[in-house]
Amino acid sequence: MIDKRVPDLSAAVAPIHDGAAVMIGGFGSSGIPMGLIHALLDRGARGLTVISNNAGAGEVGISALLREGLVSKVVCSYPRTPGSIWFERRYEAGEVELEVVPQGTLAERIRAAGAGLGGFLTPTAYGTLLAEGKETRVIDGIGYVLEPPLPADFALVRGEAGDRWGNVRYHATARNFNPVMAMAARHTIAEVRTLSDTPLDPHSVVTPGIFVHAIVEHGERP
Amino acid sequence: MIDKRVPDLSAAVAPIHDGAAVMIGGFGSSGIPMGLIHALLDRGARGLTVISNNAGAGEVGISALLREGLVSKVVCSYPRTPGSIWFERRYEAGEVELEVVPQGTLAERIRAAGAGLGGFLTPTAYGTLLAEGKETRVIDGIGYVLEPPLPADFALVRGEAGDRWGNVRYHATARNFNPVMAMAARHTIAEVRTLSDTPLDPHSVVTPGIFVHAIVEHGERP
Amino acid sequence: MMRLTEDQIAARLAADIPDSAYVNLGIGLPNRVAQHVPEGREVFYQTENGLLGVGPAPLPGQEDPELIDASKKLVTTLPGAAFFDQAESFAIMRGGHLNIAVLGAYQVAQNGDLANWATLDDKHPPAVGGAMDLVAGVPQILVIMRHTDRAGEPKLLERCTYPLTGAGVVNRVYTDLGVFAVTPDGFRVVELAAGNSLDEVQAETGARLLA
Amino acid sequence: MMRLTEDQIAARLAADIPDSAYVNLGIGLPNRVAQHVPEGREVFYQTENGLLGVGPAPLPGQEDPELIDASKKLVTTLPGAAFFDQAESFAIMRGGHLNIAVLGAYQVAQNGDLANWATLDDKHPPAVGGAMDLVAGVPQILVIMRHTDRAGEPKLLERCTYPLTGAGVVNRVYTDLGVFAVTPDGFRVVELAAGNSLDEVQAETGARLLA
Repeated sequence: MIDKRVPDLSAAVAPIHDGAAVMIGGFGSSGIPMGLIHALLDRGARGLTVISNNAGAGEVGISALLREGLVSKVVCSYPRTPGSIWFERRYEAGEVELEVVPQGTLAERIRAAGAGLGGFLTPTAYGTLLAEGKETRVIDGIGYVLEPPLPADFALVRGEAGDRWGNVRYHATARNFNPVMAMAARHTIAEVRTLSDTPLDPHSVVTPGIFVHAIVEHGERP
Repeated sequence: MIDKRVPDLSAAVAPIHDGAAVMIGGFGSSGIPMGLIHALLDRGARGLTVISNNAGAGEVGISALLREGLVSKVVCSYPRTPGSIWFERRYEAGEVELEVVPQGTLAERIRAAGAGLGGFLTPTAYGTLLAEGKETRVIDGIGYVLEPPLPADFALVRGEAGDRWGNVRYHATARNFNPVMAMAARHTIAEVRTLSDTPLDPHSVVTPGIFVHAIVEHGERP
Repeated sequence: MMRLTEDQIAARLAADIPDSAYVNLGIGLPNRVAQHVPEGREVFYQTENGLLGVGPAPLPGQEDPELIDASKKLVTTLPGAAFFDQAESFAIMRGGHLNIAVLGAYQVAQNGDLANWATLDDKHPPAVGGAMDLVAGVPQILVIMRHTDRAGEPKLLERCTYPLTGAGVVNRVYTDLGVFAVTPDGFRVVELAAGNSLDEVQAETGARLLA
Repeated sequence: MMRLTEDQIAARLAADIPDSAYVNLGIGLPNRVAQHVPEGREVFYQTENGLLGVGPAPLPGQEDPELIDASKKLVTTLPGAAFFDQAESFAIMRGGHLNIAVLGAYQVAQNGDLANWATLDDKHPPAVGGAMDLVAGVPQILVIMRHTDRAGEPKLLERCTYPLTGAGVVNRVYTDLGVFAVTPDGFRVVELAAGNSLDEVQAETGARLLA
C-alpha cells in the first residue's frame, strides 16, 4: 500500500542529517513549513545548507535555524527581507556562506534538478556580477548564462491539503516555491493543514504524490 | 477591459497566415482543438509547419490538413499512430518534411520557448541517432544533448472551461501539451467547451489568461 | 520448444513489480502487465499523456473520452491519482521519480543497449514517442518481448543493428523463453520457461547466455 | 525646485499604463502605481510570488494570510485572477508575456543600464530577488525613483557605478523632476515637472539631457 503518512513532525524530520542540503518552501510569511522547520530546530542537525527564497525573519523559521548556528550556507535570492536579523548577524560575522541567485533562476535551477535536466541557458543576469565566472553564449543577439540544476537532500514544503498518497494542493500564494522544491529533493517532506483519509480530486492536485516521501498534518498556519 | 473572446471559430483562426508555424495541442483523441483545426482547414492557409505530438489520424484534424496539402512540415514525437494515413501518404511521396523529437524533449523545448530560455541540456537521446549533429557534453558521468527552444507563431489549444480573461482549465488527460503550447506561441487561440461570463476559480486555472490571445467556445468534444 | 503466452510473460514480469511501485508501461504487450500484478499490491501506473494512478478500463456507460492512456485506450483513475501536463509528466520520467519502466523492444544487446523506435525500413517514418525519455530517467528498465522476431531471428543480440533508443539502459528482459538479466558480463539466465533446456534457448539467442 | 511628491510621480507613471496591460510592480514606490491608474482601465498586476490579477488590500476581517504580494503585504484577487507556482511565474516574466515592469533604481545610465540590486557597501548582503528576471524578459521597463539620492547626488548618470541589474534595459525614467526617455542618443526629456527649467533639472542630473 502506498502510504506516505508519518505520525508527527519530529518523525518527519528524523532522517535529516548533519551537513544536509535542505530546501525550504515559502515566500514571505506564506507557504512556509513552519512546523517542520521548528521540528528540525529541535532535532538540531548542524552544518545545513538552506535553499530558500529568503533567509528568514524575526526569531522563527529559517531565522531561528540561523540563530542556533545550524546553518553553514544559504542559497537564496533575497536575504534582506526586513527583520532578517539572524542572517545579517551570521553573515557579518562570516559564520554563514551566501550564494545569491536571481529568483527566477533559483526556481528554474530547482525545477531542472527535479526534471532531470543538466542545466539551461537563461538571459537573466547576463552581463552582471552574478554571471561572472559562468559559461555564457549569445544566440540570435541575446546573451545567455548557462545555469546548473540545483538539487537537495531534503525538501520541506507546506500545503493546504494532502492525502495518504502524498498528493498536495496549495492555497493562494502559499504555492510559490513549494511545487518545484518537492520535485527536486531526494526526500521530500510535506506539512499540510489537513491530511485527509480520502484522496484529493486528481484535478486539484498540484504536487503529485510521487514527489512526496513523507506527509504530516500540521493545522496551524504560520 | 481585458476581453479575449472572439465570436466564432473562423474569426479565431483569421490571423493564421500562409507559412505559419502552428502548435496544435492534444494527444490521441483527447484535448485536440478540433473546431479550430477545421476552421483552419476552411480558411486554407498553406505551407504550414505543424507542431504536435502526433500527425493526425483518419480524415479529421491534422490528418485532414495533410490531406488538403496545407502542411509542409511536421514536428512531432510519434507520427505512426494507427490511422495516420494522410501523413504516411504525404511522407512517402516526399511532400512533407518530418522532424522527430522525443516526446519529453518536445514538451520541454516548447516550455523553454514559453519561459524565455535559450535551451537546455537533457539526457534524453544522448548517444542516439536523434542527437546526431547536436552539441553534447558529459557532466558527472551523464551525457546530455543541448536542445534549443521551440516557439511558434500560433498555438491552438483545447480546454474544458474558460473565461473572458483567457484563463483555461482542462479535463483529465485532455491537458497534455495544451498548457506548454499556450505559453510558447506569439498568438495563442483557445477553444473551450464552455466559455463563462464569470471568472474561473483562480486555484483551478491551469493556463493563466496572459498566455491566451483569443478564446472561443466550441461545445462539441472531438 | 515450450513458449509462454503473452499473458504468461506479462504475469511473470508482474510478479517482479513490488508493492507501492511507480511504474510506466509502454504501449502494447507492456500495457498488459497491469492486469497481472498480484492482489494486495498497490502499484501506481503513470501514463505519459498526463496521469499518475491509471485504473482499469471503464465500465460500459462510464467512459470518459478525455481520460485515456498512452495507447489511446479509455481508462479510469485510481484513488490517489493526479493529472498534470506534458512537461511535468516528462519531469517525472526524466527526473528519476518512477521506479520501473516496462518497454517492448525490437532488439536488446548484451551490454543493455535497447532498440525499440526505428527500423532500417525507409518506407515508414520513424516514431519515438516517450521511449528515449524513459530510458534516460527511469532506474529500472524491464523489457518484455518475444524471444525472436516474426522471421525467427533472435532479438537478444551481441550488438543491436537497429538505431538505439538508449545505450546500456536495460536491466532485465522477459520473453516467452525465460527471464534474462543484463550484467557486466552479458545476459545471465534468471530462469528458463519450464520444459526448455539452456541449449535450446541459446540456439534462439544472438548472444551468449550465462547460466 | 518644484518637486513632485511620490504619489504624484506614481500618478504620472500610472497615466502611461494602457488599458488591458499586464504589469509587474516592484517593491516600494513602484507598488504605489496601482493606486493611481485612471478609472475605466482594467490593468492586471502580476506578483512574482505566484498571482496574476492582484487586487487592493483586503477589508478588515477579510484578510487571508496566504494571499500576499511580493512586498509581503496582504492583497486580494481581481475577477479573472490565477495562481501559479514560482517556475511558471518567472516563465511569465522571462518569457516576454508581461507588457510593463515598473522598478525602483539606485542608478540609471543614459544607455539604459540599470543598477537596483547591490551597492558597494560590504556590510550588507546583496539581495537580487526578481529584478534581473524582469529586465531580461519584460519589453517595457519603467523606472520610478527620486531624481537624486539622499545625499543629493544624481541618479541619472552617464554610466552606472553600482553593479548592474541589466545592461541597456530601461525605457523610461519617472522622477520628481520629470519624465525621461532612454534613446540611442541618451536621456531625452519627455516632460519636466511644472515650474522647473531644463537648466535647473540638468544641474541635478549626471548625464546630458536632450530637449
